[in-house]
Amino acid sequence: MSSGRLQLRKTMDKLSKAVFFLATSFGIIALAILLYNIISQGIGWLDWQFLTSFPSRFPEKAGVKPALIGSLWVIGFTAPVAFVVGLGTALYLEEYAQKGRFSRLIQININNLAGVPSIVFGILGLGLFVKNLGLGRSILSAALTMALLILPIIVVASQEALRSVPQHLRNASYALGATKWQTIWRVVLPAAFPSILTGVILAVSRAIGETAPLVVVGAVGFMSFVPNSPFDLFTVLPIQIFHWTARPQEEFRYIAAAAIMVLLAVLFTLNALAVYLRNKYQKRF
Amino acid sequence: MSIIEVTDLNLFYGERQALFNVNISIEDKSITALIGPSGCGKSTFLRTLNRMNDMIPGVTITGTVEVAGNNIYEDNIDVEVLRKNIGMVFQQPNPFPKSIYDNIAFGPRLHGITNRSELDGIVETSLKAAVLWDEVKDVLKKPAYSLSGGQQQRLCIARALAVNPQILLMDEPTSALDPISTAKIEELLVELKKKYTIVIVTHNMQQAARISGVTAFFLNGYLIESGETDKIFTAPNDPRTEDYITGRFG
Amino acid sequence: MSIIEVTDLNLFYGERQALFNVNISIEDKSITALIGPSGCGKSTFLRTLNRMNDMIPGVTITGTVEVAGNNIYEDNIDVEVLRKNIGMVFQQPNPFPKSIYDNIAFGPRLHGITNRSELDGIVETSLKAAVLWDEVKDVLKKPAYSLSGGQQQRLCIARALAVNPQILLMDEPTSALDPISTAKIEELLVELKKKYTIVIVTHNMQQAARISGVTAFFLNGYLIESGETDKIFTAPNDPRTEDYITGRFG
Amino acid sequence: GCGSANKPAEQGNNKPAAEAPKLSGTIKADGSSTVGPITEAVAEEFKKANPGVQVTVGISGTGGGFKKFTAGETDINDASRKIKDAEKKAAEEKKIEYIELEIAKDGIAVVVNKENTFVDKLTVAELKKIWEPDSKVKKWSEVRPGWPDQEIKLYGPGTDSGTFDYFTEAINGKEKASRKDYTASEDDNTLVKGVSGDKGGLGYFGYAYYEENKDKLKLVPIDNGDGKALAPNIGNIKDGTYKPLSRPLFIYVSKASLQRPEVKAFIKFYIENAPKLVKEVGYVPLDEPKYKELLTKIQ
Amino acid sequence: MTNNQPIVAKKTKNKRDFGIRSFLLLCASVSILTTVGIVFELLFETINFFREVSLFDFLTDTEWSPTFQDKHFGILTLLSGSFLITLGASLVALPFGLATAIYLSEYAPDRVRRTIKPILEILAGVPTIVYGFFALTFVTPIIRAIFPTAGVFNALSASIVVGIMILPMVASLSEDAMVAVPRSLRDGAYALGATKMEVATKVVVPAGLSGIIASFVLALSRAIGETMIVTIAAGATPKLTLNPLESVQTMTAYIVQVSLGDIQHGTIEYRTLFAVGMTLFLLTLLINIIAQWITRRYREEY
Ligand SMILES: Nc1ncnc2c1ncn2[C@@H]1O[C@H](COP(=O)(O)OP(=O)(O)OP(=O)(O)O)[C@@H](O)[C@H]1O
Ligand SMILES: Nc1ncnc2c1ncn2[C@@H]1O[C@H](COP(=O)(O)OP(=O)(O)OP(=O)(O)O)[C@@H](O)[C@H]1O
Ligand SMILES: [Mg+2]
Ligand SMILES: [Mg+2]
Ligand SMILES: O=P([O-])([O-])[O-]
Repeated sequence: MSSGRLQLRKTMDKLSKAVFFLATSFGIIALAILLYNIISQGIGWLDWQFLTSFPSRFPEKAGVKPALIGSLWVIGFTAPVAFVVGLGTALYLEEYAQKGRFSRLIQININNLAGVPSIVFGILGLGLFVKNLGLGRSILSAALTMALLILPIIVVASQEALRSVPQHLRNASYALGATKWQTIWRVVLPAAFPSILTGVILAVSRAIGETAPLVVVGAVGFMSFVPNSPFDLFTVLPIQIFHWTARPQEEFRYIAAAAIMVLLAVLFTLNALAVYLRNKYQKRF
Repeated sequence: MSIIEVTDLNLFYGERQALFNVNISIEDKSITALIGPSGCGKSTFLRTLNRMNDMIPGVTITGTVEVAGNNIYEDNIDVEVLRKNIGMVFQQPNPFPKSIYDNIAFGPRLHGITNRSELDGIVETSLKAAVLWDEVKDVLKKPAYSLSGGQQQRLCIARALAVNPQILLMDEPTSALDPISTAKIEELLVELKKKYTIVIVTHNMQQAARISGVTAFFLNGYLIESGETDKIFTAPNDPRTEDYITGRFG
Repeated sequence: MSIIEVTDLNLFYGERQALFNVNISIEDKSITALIGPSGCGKSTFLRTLNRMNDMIPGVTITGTVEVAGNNIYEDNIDVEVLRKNIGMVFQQPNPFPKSIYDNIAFGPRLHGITNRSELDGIVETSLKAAVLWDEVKDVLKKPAYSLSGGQQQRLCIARALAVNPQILLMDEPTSALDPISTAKIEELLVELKKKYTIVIVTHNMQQAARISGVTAFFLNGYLIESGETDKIFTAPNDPRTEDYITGRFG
Repeated sequence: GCGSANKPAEQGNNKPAAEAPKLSGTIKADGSSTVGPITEAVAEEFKKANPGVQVTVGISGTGGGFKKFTAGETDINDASRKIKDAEKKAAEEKKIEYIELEIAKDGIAVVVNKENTFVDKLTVAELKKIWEPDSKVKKWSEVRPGWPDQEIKLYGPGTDSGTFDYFTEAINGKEKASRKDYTASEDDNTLVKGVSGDKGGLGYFGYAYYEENKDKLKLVPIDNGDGKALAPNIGNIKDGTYKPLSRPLFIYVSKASLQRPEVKAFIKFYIENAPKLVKEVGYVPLDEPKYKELLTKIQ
Repeated sequence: MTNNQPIVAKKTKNKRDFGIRSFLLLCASVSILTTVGIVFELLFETINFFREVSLFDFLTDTEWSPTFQDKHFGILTLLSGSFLITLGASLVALPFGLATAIYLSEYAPDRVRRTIKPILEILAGVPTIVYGFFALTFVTPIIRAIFPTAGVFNALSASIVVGIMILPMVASLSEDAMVAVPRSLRDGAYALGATKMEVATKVVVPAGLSGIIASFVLALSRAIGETMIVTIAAGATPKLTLNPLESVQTMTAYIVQVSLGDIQHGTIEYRTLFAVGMTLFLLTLLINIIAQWITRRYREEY
């Protein structure tokens, strides 16, 4: 145990802190550059008129109203459905199911669905919700499709969260005569809640930025009215952004940037509540 | 009258047998001490009495455990009622990551008590019974994790008392406590004995001698012998019991 | 010769003061027992000796702790070296989620030992020293969590011994152990005292009396008195010490 | 010209406005992403005059659009090519009758890097030599003797786009017959980036994308074999003299839908305003008389 | 305070617990039904596809050109693209994500952690098309400055940016797994003289491994499924290559291209989309089965 080795360990320790910090900065810097790019292009175009207008062939008159409202509609259905089904699946697998073939089958399924490209979910949504269930090319079809798409993220994150709740906490609850569900509801879920929320944040983030499956399910590219029921036709922000960036005129790229700012603002607002709750509930054992 | 009657109990962790053919009957309104070297199966046995072993995957059990005349391993037994009436304090303190107050109120709330002043009363009574009230009465809203180890253990005792059980299983409840708190808990147990049946695992021979009416000695998964505490400590039947008890002072 | 010299030590958890003006000097190659009621600051004090309190956010410290003549709270102190040389066993067993073998080998590996047979040797010696070898020698590759509570605690003692420290801090190391294991650990400590300095928190008065040369009594964050164990147990200076010690039997 | 193109648009604006309260309902258009912007522009203007009518424009590509159109899901299909036989059959099976309206023209621009000084024009034969399926051309010198020994880097649209189909048909003589080792991208703006970033670059895409990026690209005049090399512009795309790389854009309207007053009003409005709106979104309108013909076609 | 209820009671039929259990089972079945649905949607046209194209050609041809007149159906080309992108993305996201997680859970003060984590999570919500242009206009020029042979469209740029996109998934979920590691374990290691880095890498990471691996699997799945970034930054050029400086196409990018493009339904080109989708599906299934098998082995051995 030479002091040389100790010196090395100390140096490694110092170095590692720097390395870990730099790695963290990598993500932050990437985000900063991205945001700078977006904001510097879009900021001049983002105003109240932009939020409240319909799309137009004139960039200065164009707005994101139907896309913004469409996105809110879709996510408003997607998030709760995916949350309930995802958490339910995780609870079943971690707390109820026997660790046997059946739960392994579900597990493989979930991991596998995580890797299925989003467009294939679109094809499924088209066949299942639009055609077979007769929901049509509607907000509801889109939301359910999206819910299936983000389900694996929520399930996997929730499973890990449930798994990390120490067994002795469950024991304490059972010993007081709690039923399984009482134990889950009052002890396990509160302790697992922060990490479950991380899954929700990541999943909702994904849902709100997706384009391809919604195109297949039937989001339109242009509409000059706003949907006002879950059975209406709709469009969403990413599709609007996609179409604007494909236009030849440069100005459309700027309003696309402005629309991206709107999308990120929506995302961050939606996440804020989850982040707040996560910070509130997070405890170290 | 015996309230717990264990017959031919065997327990396996997967392939590995941890309890061998245990037979014991436990008197109502008494304190029974379980003693024996580390790893001999005391905690395992204790957990069979309120079916906490159900929680451990791979555990299989043969034989019967009758509580108040019913075999608790029968299929149609309501384990929640069983566990509510058989309180348990674990070897290691395991408070919930909640406030001190919410830890105690947890059980009563489970069983339907929501009235605030009633809860307040239960919290106070239970904390006083576990000799913790004075230390925490001003910080009831603080997280239970900021308590010292011994305080956490007393909190867990208070939590078990708060649901008002009829039988109390305690796995070395005072091993993390100082003598004064220990003495107070012992006093409490002696007091509780009037109404409740208590089964306690302890490594502390004096404790067993001081408070228990019956002592059971475990070794390698076998119940070597059980009987009146006085007798076990002075004239045990089995030489191994004698070895163990005197080993302490040897 | 004193190896640890604590002067005017105050410790705060955030706003709340947990140690008040503690002054004590601890002899080299001796066993010092820390006693006192639950929550009085024994664990807190113990952790100040190897700066484990650094890990808890919001802890502030005033005063000095000198180990072998150096104030360990100075900026340029190498805490890793300090902690390697000052082993610690905690109040609750905390094995790593690794195999038994890897738990023991963890420390030696940290400090550069990679040779397999050398590690094997250390693992065996340490487990033997902690009176655990016979029970686990065939299952060294099994997860440490499958051990009973007492076995886990002995594993943690073995783990601390494996890095060959000069000072050992022990926080109620035997509170989860049965009398036989306890007696063996005590023997071990008496043996170790020849080479090492040991500071031990205990709730067991007899244990303090049996093994320690010096006993220090804490109350509400104050070091009430410290001195030769015989004296503390027979003729303490402070009435509160007397109350506490006799309270045990009162 | 511009002035006259505005006139019908204004008429179109005013007249339905008076009738507006009568019209309501939803009109669904879908199809080509090339034509989509025109239909969107029309829908935008139409809405001002007829707030009661809701128009949606989907952009699932010409083929995707026809799939919905021939299943009776949409009223109008935007198309950057003519309907194909299989699609006709599908429509027949579902008893969907339709009319085809050519509403604009689009040119395909061939461009090279701004720093390319030697390319003055390309003949159709040379383009074919570069792009034909088994083409081995790797260097500019292999295209025309005297050009430098510089590597040629090819950029083109994704193989499922109308532009690709049209270009391969026009240059290589058969739809989708093309060399494969070129750099393809789905997005024309991305192709602009490619050619403008690559000294040896050569690419083709919609004329509008050249218009908007004039400063970054060099337009290549195309020699149709008659010795006259023409660089595309509004004029020669419109009158068809920019050959062979100008293509027609269509909308298909379901006859059944056309029975609905709001659809009829919309299509009428579409044709009347096309001259102005087509230009505004970057394409080339047809000659005035052609639109007159279309108007009679929907009566 | 006496309790005179019978200690042992017969189970009453607990309808609520049964209801909850059934509901949760229903939730869990959704994933199976989804899979069945996907297979069902893909299977029919996949069979039609293989009526026209032999499996042998599909697996051995080195060219992929269903949308050209001269058609080839060598899936290896798209596979190599998917492989390059996923590999590249994991080389970015796994080390950086894990290091970020370690920094946040072990080094960063609580306030910093609470701020940085949600900020990083924004990265997960940036629309992929934005990433695509970011790759093309920001990352690609840097790559071309370093490697002059790199094309305007190249796999490297796309995979780096895909890596950035999935980074928060690794970082956030791994961080959660590490935070859940009990403090007593850290204390145990510190008391043996471990440095912070050693505690992080030798105790915390192994203890949180199951969560960390789960985050890796999710992130890589997302990388495999990513389309838009690849479409924009790596071009749409199927090429059998392992050179990251070349333009490639992935399976998923191809699927999007075809399903959103001007392809006639019912043609062989159209059917490729289902064959590719099915291939990808089976491939990820295979990987998952292997992964599950490995983790099970690993967990048992400990
Ligand atoms: N992390 C912490 N944050 C705040 N207060 C704490 C923390 N740890 C301990 N305390 C408080 O400091 C006091 C001393 O605690 P300590 O753990 O040192 O007691 P102890 O003498 O070891 O008791 P025991 O015998 O029960 O282990 C107690 O009142 C306790 O509640
Ligand atoms: N979950 C488990 N899986 C496998 N073996 C176990 C498990 N729990 C305990 N054991 C084993 O069963 C035996 C009895 O363990 P138990 O915890 O009952 O001992 P104990 O008498 O309570 O010891 P201690 O006094 O140390 O707490 C031990 O050998 C232990 O290793
Ligand atoms: Mg035990
Ligand atoms: Mg303590
Ligand atoms: O979208 P297109 O059919 O015009 O390529």
